[in-house]
Amino acid sequence: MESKEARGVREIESRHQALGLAGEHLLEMYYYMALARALDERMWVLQRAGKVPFVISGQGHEGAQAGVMYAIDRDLDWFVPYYRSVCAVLMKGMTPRELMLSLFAKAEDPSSGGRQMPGHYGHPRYKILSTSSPVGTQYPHAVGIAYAAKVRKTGEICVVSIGDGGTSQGDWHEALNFASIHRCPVVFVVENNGYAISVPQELQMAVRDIAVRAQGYGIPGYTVDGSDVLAVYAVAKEAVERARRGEGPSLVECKVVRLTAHSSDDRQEKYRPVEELEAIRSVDPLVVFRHYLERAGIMDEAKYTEIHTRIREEVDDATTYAELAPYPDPLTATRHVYFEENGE
Amino acid sequence: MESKEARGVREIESRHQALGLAGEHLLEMYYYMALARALDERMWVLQRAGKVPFVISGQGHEGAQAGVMYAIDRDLDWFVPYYRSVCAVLMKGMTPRELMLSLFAKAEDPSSGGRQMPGHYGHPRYKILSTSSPVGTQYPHAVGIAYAAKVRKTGEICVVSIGDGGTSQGDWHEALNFASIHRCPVVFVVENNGYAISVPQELQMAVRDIAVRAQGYGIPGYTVDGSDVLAVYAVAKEAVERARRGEGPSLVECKVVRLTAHSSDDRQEKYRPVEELEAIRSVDPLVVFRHYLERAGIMDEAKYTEIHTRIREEVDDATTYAELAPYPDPLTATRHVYFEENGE
Amino acid sequence: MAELRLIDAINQALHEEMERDERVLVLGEDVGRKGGVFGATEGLYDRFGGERVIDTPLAESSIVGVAIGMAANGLLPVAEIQFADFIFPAMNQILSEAARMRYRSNGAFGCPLVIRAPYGGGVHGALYHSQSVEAFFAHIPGLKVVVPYHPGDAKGLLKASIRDPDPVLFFEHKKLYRMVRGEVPEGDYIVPLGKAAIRREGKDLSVFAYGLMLHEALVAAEEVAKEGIDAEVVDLRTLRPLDKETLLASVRKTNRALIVYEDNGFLGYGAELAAILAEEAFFDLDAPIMRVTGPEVPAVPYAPPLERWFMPDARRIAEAMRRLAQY
Amino acid sequence: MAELRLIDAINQALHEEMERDERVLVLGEDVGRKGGVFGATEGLYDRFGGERVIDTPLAESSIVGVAIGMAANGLLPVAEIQFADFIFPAMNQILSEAARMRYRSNGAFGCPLVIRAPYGGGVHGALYHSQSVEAFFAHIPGLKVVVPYHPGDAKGLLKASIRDPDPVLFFEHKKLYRMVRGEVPEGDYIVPLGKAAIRREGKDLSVFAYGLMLHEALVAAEEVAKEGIDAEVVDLRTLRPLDKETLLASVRKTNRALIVYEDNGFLGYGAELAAILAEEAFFDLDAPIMRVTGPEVPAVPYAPPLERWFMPDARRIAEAMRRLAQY
Ligand SMILES: Cc1ncc(C[n+]2csc(CCOP(=O)(O)OP(=O)(O)O)c2C)c(N)n1
Ligand SMILES: Cc1ncc(C[n+]2csc(CCOP(=O)(O)OP(=O)(O)O)c2C)c(N)n1
Ligand SMILES: [Mg+2]
Ligand SMILES: [Mg+2]
Repeated sequence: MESKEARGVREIESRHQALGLAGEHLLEMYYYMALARALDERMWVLQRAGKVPFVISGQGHEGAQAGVMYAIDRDLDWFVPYYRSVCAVLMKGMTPRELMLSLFAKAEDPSSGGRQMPGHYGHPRYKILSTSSPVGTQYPHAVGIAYAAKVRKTGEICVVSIGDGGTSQGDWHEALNFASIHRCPVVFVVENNGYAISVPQELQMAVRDIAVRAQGYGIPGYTVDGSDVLAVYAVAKEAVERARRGEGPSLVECKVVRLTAHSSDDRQEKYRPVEELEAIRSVDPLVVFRHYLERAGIMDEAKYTEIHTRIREEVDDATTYAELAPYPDPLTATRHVYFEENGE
Repeated sequence: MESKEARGVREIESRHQALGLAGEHLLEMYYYMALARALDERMWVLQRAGKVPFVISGQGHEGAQAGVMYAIDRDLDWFVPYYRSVCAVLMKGMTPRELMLSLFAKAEDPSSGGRQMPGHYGHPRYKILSTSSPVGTQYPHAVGIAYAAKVRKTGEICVVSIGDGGTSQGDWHEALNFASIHRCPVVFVVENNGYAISVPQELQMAVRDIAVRAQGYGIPGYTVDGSDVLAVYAVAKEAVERARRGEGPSLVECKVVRLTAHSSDDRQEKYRPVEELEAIRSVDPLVVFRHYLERAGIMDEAKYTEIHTRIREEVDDATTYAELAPYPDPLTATRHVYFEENGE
Repeated sequence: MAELRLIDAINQALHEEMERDERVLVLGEDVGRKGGVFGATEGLYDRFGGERVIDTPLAESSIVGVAIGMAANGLLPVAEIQFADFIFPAMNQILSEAARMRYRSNGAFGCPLVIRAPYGGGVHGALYHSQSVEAFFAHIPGLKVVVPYHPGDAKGLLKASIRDPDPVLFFEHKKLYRMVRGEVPEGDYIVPLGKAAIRREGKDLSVFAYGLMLHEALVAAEEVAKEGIDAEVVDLRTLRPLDKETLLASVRKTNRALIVYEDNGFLGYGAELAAILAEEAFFDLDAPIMRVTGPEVPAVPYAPPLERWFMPDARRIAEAMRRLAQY
Repeated sequence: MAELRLIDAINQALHEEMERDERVLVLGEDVGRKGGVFGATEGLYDRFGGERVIDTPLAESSIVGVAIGMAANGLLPVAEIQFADFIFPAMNQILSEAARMRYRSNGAFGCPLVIRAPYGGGVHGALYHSQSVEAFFAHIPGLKVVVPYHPGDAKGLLKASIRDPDPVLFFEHKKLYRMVRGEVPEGDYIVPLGKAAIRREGKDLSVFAYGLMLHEALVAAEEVAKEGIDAEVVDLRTLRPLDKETLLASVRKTNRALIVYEDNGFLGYGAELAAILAEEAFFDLDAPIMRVTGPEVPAVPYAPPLERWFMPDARRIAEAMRRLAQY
């Protein structure tokens, strides 16, 4: 008889293999998740050290983001992020240096040239739309991008992300409605971490699963455990393929955890019970996924060290690079209000 | 053996009796529906005759409105109307004269003193909130009224109406979300006539029944034939009682027909097929209900003549009264921008 | 050259631009089968089909929000807001998104988007179908704001707006749609944004106006001309960016300024004209800067006597001209 | 009398008003358990409970829209918009509904509603957490717009706003929250809306400002005083309705006007002050009306050198005073 352990490995292997994923794919996802986490943690350290005034980030959301982004064509497709999309924008092509340049608000920051707060990603080359702060506005943008893709027959689809609180905005509803009428190739992602700053889900909505709203637009809705990268990938893949086939949008709700305070301006101990803050550590997607990789024999100690050494170097490099980079010159501050004939 | 006809009558009787309604109740509902229709038709005549510049009205919606308004406590409860709520505001207490005064924009118009276009109802005494033109804004208002009723323990509930097009607005979503979280005593009515001016339902939403959206807020949703007054009443009664019991909001979608053009500025022949315009006549709620009353032996020729004679007199009286009434004095036009100490 | 009405000129510009460039697309409530509630998009649906002439859901925020996304991905959307009064649900998308897409991305993303909106009173539209809302938008860096008066301008300005790489709000006065005719060149031409036009040269005083008020100002100018007052009438055409040179040059010539707008006075568009003149042409002024504006109430009331009371008109403008000329 | 910070004065006013009148209720994002992102509603949830201190969904239009309904049915809601930058989703509810409920119903319905919103730059908030948005609202008849500077005022003005039968927008400068202390009388008192305050009497020129800029103007006034320039500094406090008497009286005394605001200049709030002065105090003016404002870009950028570049400050105000005094 097969040992219990061996059977476990087989089950696990069949899980990612059934999804058409090999070990190297999983390692790539893990790498981005761990990179995002490491960058993210460094940002908090820098903020605590007084080197930057503000940080907002995605710790706890990495699994959901990795699962979704792995399901798209990262060169062809569009992504409309939000401020927690650290892992997602890295997968879409942004580099650790680019993220750190934005944290430090340096001239070279490709998202905004140091004009926006950190977390406001954007990059035309990587097809990441520029982000603003008002929650919810990005959802209609994604629909427009998808509509244009359809009219222009580019084959692109568009993925857009938001938090649970963001679903309360009128724009959220209007976007789902518009997209479903015109079968726009868009995947609506909600990263539901149960809080909007301090406001718990029960005060944000009267339902447990946001995905039930999909029915109200005649589109598929999925609720998936955001700590389970493969489960997210499976669901996202379905949604992406549906969009690609021209059948229209889907709504993908990933249940995630917010491991940090909302931002460096927040103190979550004030409104979250200690037990909760302890409990969520156990569903940290990075821990869960690492465990999976180990059990599946994809990652061992050596591999782990190799990946994390590389990440550490990248984060160090990015930090140093960005810290030393120059601030934007005030003389440039009046630029790009309007198109400039000889701009850039 | 009982004749087919007699059996029909018994079935019919049991239908309204099962709802606790007697013949006189049905006659009251019929009266209001017919009064609304007669006033409404007169308004169009006056507009065509060049006596007033504009009319917008509710022909085809009267059954839904009568069914809903009969289910509330018309003295105690609040109503937040929209421009098709002719029958509803009459049932809530407004008089034909008051409606005609607003059509003619006369000083005595209680809704706005001639400041607003016709159809913008409002009356504090009847607990009808003042209406504006931007579609959708009234939904959150109704939630606030209901929230206040709950906090102040007044026992009131609030009914609010909108068209199918209005459900696309962000405010619609935000209102349902807020009300469901706080279990506000509000009944959300949608009078779905399949068009928003020229835009057909298929271009307004990807679902057939708007009521399916209720699930997205964890509240009951009903789709009901708005030409069937008793069916509407039954559903509305349930929703009203639920609200009264403190269990929160419901969504009631009434499928109705728009018998006229959107307004006197519109020509619906341009975008509606002739066959459709003919077909909808057969579900005219007034015709359907009259037929029911006749079969149930509640209304005969004499009763019909009596009611319609009274209505004709009321409409004539209202028309004459309003036509002769004076316009507002321009000297009053600067008043009521802000509260006036010695106002009124 | 054909004598067309404003509405025809706009319709023609839309037809020609959609024909010229397949990236141009029209969206809004009732713009398709119905051809728009004022007929501005008449014929487009039949010509270009539902994919490029979209009857949208009744939701202005998404009309603009979706258009922003379209613009980001290679289209040139022309959104219609059915009445300018209903633009406010889209305020956040216009101000926070369209107007600063370029600035916030340090020039990486643009937002080539036109928002057309019929505005203005005098059409029995009452509180919510009569508003002049240009002041809200002319304040916003990153937007351009255009208000045509002459039909020939309307066509050329709309074409310029559609080809402009930045978001343009294009306000069309409802009463002007079918009121005056003007020469509209056939075929393709552009009236550049950011340039005012002197509609009537004069030496005694300068009147600055746009939209319907420009028309009233011209009528008033002819009236006072009979009394020997020679007014210069400047059609601002583009409210943002403002053609400051023309503004200042005119006042330096006439030494008197009258500013006319239909909106309520307090912080309406003309306040900025007055502020600029009071700072930059102070020593050229021989008289107080005068304004003729709508009254300080929330909007145009419906009853005919109240609507008449609200609307600034040639009579009131002429009176102000006479007072101004007396200094 | 205690020396309090602006934020404490506001918190105190809210506590006292909720204690005084059980119709008063607070709603907004994070105003409950967290006590507001700036702490303005600290302690209210514990004292008055979740029914009167509502942590709302993240949806500004419904925050205001629901509050309007509450006001119609007997409550006195105080809504918080977390940052003034996020008020625009609620623009339609504020402008089309709250501001004209009374006018459109010919006085039958009112809308006793307060909307509090932290505004302003200089706090590393970047494009979307730094805006000055008062110009959009001060233009709207039917609204009142208040911007306190002094903590003592803040308490009295907020109380007056809560008791006012009309909708009041109450803008609080984020940088002032914890920057200056001022005497705040204990217990109940009111500072009436619609009255400016002369913070510094002077005879050479008048400076008009509010919020953080008032502070900068006072610093600048002391600086130029050393050079013999005696500036009068007027704290407008209420932007709508404007205290025109104080404005005009001050300029009639000093014959010189400097207007300061943080928002971008074009059609910012001070444009109206200039327009009024240029019309009604023209012959009292000995010099051009000057403005010191934020630059003409969409909003305050984040990087420290850019943020400093944006913000008008005492130095720039003093420079303008010197130039103005030279005429
Ligand atoms: C329109 C708007 N209102 C308020 C805010 C302030 N704000 C920023 S993030 C946030 C909470 C967002 O919660 P959620 O959508 O659940 O995302 P999460 O941060 O939990 O991932 C709030 C209230 C904002 N940025 N925009
Ligand atoms: C915010 C807003 N946008 C546009 C309009 C113009 N408008 C008035 S009624 C209407 C259609 C409404 O359709 P629906 O909600 O289905 O109601 P119905 O008239 O069919 O009863 C439109 C587009 C408006 N009044 N408000
Ligand atoms: Mg969240
Ligand atoms: Mg309809």
